[in-house]
Amino acid sequence: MTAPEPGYSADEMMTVAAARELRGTRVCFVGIGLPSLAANLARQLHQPDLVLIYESGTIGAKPSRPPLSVGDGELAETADLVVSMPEIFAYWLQGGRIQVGFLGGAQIDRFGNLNTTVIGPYERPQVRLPGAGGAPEIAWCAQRVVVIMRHRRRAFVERLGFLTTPGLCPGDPERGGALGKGPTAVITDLGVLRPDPATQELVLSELHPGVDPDRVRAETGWHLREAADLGRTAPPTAQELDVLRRLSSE
Amino acid sequence: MTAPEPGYSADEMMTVAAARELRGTRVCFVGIGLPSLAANLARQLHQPDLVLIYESGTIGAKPSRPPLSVGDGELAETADLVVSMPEIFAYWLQGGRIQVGFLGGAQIDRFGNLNTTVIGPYERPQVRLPGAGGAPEIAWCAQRVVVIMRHRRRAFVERLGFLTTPGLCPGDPERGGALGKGPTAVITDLGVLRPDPATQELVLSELHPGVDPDRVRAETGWHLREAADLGRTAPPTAQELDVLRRLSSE
Amino acid sequence: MSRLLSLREAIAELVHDGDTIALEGFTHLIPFAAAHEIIRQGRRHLTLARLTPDLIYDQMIGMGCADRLIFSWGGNPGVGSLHRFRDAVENGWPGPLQLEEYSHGSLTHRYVAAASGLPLAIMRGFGGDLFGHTRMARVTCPFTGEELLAVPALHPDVAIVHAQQADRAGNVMMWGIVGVQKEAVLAARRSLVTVEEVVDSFAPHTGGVVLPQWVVTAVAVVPDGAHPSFAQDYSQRDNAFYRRWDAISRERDRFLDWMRQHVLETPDHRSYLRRLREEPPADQLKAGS
Amino acid sequence: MSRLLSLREAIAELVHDGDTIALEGFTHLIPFAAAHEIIRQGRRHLTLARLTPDLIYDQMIGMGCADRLIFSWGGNPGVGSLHRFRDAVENGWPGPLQLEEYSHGSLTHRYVAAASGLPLAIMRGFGGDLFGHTRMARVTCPFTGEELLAVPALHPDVAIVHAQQADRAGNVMMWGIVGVQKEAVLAARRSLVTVEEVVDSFAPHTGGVVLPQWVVTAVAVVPDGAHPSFAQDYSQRDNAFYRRWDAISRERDRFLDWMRQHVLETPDHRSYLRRLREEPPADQLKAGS
Repeated sequence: MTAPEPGYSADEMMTVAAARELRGTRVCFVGIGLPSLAANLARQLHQPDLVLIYESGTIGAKPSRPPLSVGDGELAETADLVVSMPEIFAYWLQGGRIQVGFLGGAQIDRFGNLNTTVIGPYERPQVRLPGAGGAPEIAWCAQRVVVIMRHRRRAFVERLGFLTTPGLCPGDPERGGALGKGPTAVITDLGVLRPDPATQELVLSELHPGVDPDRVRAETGWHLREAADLGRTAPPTAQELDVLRRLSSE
Repeated sequence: MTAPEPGYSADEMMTVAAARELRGTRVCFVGIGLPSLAANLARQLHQPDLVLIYESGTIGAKPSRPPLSVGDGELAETADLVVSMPEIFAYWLQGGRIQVGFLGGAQIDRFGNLNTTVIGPYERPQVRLPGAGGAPEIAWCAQRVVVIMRHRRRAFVERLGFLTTPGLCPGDPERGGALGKGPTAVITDLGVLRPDPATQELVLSELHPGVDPDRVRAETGWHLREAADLGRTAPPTAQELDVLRRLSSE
Repeated sequence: MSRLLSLREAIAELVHDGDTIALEGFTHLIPFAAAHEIIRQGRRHLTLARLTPDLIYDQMIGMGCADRLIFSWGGNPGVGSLHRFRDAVENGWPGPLQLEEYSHGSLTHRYVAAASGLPLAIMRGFGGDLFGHTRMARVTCPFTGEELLAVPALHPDVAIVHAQQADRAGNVMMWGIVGVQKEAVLAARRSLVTVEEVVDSFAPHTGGVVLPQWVVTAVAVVPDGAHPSFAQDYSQRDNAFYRRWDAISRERDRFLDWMRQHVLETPDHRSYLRRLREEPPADQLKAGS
Repeated sequence: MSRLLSLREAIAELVHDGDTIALEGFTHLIPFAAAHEIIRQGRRHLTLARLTPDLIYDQMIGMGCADRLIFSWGGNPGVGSLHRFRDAVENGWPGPLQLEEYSHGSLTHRYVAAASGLPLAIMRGFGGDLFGHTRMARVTCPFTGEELLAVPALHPDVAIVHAQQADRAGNVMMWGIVGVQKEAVLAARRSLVTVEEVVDSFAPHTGGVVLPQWVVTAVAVVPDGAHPSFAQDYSQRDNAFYRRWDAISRERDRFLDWMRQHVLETPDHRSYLRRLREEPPADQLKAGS
């Protein structure tokens, strides 16, 4: 882990930025791992009534620490209700009740499409990744998507090895029938990418403190453009770091 | 009410005959009214493990007396489980788990089709009946159907005023895609009709004690044929009557 | 975030002339108090959706609230006809009533489709002569070639249901026979839940349905708000009233008298219940025979 | 009518070489004991269906039970890769493994279709590149013209799930996160439920699932039968074991050694648990880092 500024890590900056991205969100469908940590941070920091929904069927879970898996006991025990998986996908996600779908991924392209399936040929892959999970439905049905991923050249690619989960749809205002807008932010450990309103291409919209834009471009496999109003992320506050560290200590 | 024999009524004979028809049945989807009374009689007489399912979502209800409505509290309180209506129709009925669908009706024709919708033109009916309820699905998805109806000429008709619920399908061994065989018995207060295996037409298969076949023909609006082996229903036993009367007293 | 309102405020705010409304509850938990308040507030030109019109829509139809009925079984369970429903269909009184008619399975699937964000639901089924009097279509399975029945999603403007409890955060819980109430609420643009009481926390109930506060528009506390239907663990079904209704509703004048005395001239559900209970048992007995 | 069998009898009777079997349980209530018994009994040429192969199918794949996998997410939750799954896909060890791959939503819908007696289910969704590697089709809504995704029903020969309790009549109850277990059991031709214990009657649990005895083929009592997964109110998820598995499963030899010592050389689940718990914590700590 690199420490772009004294006092916090790049991963901590990423998680704090992702938590901030959830400001104003009421209902968030949370993938496991980084999304879960950031969503729980948001709930504890500034969104006490943020409703967290996990694909295991727990609605309104209030875990004291981010779970290792989406099925950890504390999620069910602290939830407002627990429903079956058919119900979580049909009534809650497809029903259009989710404002933010919060995803990670192994590979992302300039339009926010994600690959979590394979690197290399499908039939004989170099790397077999876990697969889709609920991400295609989350990306399709949530009103918007926030992606959180570490910024590495092997992950931010010109061309995906496999199209698992849909991103933005340049040239198709209907987005092929999807319910929501697709990814509105990709939060990384270096900065934040957002779609250019005109082209739908992800552009560098914010740089985290101390990060050189050349470094971001070097870690991005496509020619990364910058937003006209490229900004700087505010560094984590003491309170943000304090809550995050309490959450992630185990 | 007529009393074809001393000691019991025609309605009692009908209900007892219907209860006997459930012998060997494990799972019965029960309509309200006469079917519910007969199914509960069967459960108390000879089928203690008969599973009664009502369209209100109660599975394995064990009411001490037949309910006035399919939603009476005792059904839910005595059931093995209570599920939503979407679930009862999708997983339990359409899922092919019901051996006998037990129905009543206002009008029936020679192929066991039922009308519970209107008498007269649909837009300006002489008599507006309640409508379909769950009968079309029950008839379509249960492995077989038993109908219980009082035998009256205005009910056993040459031509239905409205086709609400499907019966037998002469000439179509696939029954248009239905899961089950359709009505295998129509139990009345005069006798029992069953489909002729060759023509699928309902024929008089049993006469209740003391009933003249001419009377049955007179109360049937189509030319009612007789089965080659036309039989006589055994009169209700003392035990059958005793349990039935305890069930129907209120 | 659900808001706690009085029933009067909730109906005034949520239900508008011309709306499509679904008051659901299958025999159990029928939101009668809310229907009475809609009648009191004189709503007109409603489309009423409900599996079983039951006495609740018989009353609304007879009082002239409805232009249209979406339903699947219109009877007085275990008793007989709904006379006001029949009078509207057979004689156009108090006004014409358009029907859009389904089976329980197909109408249930319309709510499921809407709750699921789908434009349609598919099922095995038999259209029969209903097929021409309703919104049904056929869909062919791309895997097996089988023909299936399709029905379109039904999105009411407002869903109204009765439940046993709300908690202080505005979450709602119902148990016992829960019918299609969850689906109706999730299918609707707005929703009102009348409840028996507000509690600190919910006890566990197998088969119970929890509606989180963020899918409910308003909650109103209305004890015994389902009468003559019931709320399991709170009240019994008033079977005698269901039988009495046959006589009360058979003739237009007696029906109108009864509705005036019991609904229009009572300010709220508590007064309605008090008036009902003050009636001499003899009258009830006679009427209930 | 469900029958109470020993786990050994139940697997011997219900699971045959070449069957399509679904061992479901989403993180919670995963039927590990049943999987171990299938491995002990040396079943071959199975098609394994499950949303999340998890450690349970990693073990079965590594032990050569499976020809084919129907799944939607194959990882060690919160830890990383499933090494035996990857070795089979990437290197064909111990034999080739055919994949039929879905998303959670689409595979869930396959069970729902089967439980519902339908040949297909429809959903909103995105096929993406999966579309070519799975059984999906498109269906057009006859009401709106929208294109929707369709998946075919999945009817396993056998569904195996773990639950907290059976009662003496053979009814089964589970609660907490219940995933797609009910649908898997209702979709399957035969079913086995392993349970923590047999009780006189079930306590109420909101969101709990009851399977009546007449839809279950066999029940086997296997306390802690979900380990390293868990049964809410009976056990905790053994997160340390999930982490240890990464090291145990990374190399073929160590994996085979571990499986031989813990599964093949133990006669039953009780012995498996005893052997696991006899291991020095130091070893667990080292392996779990």
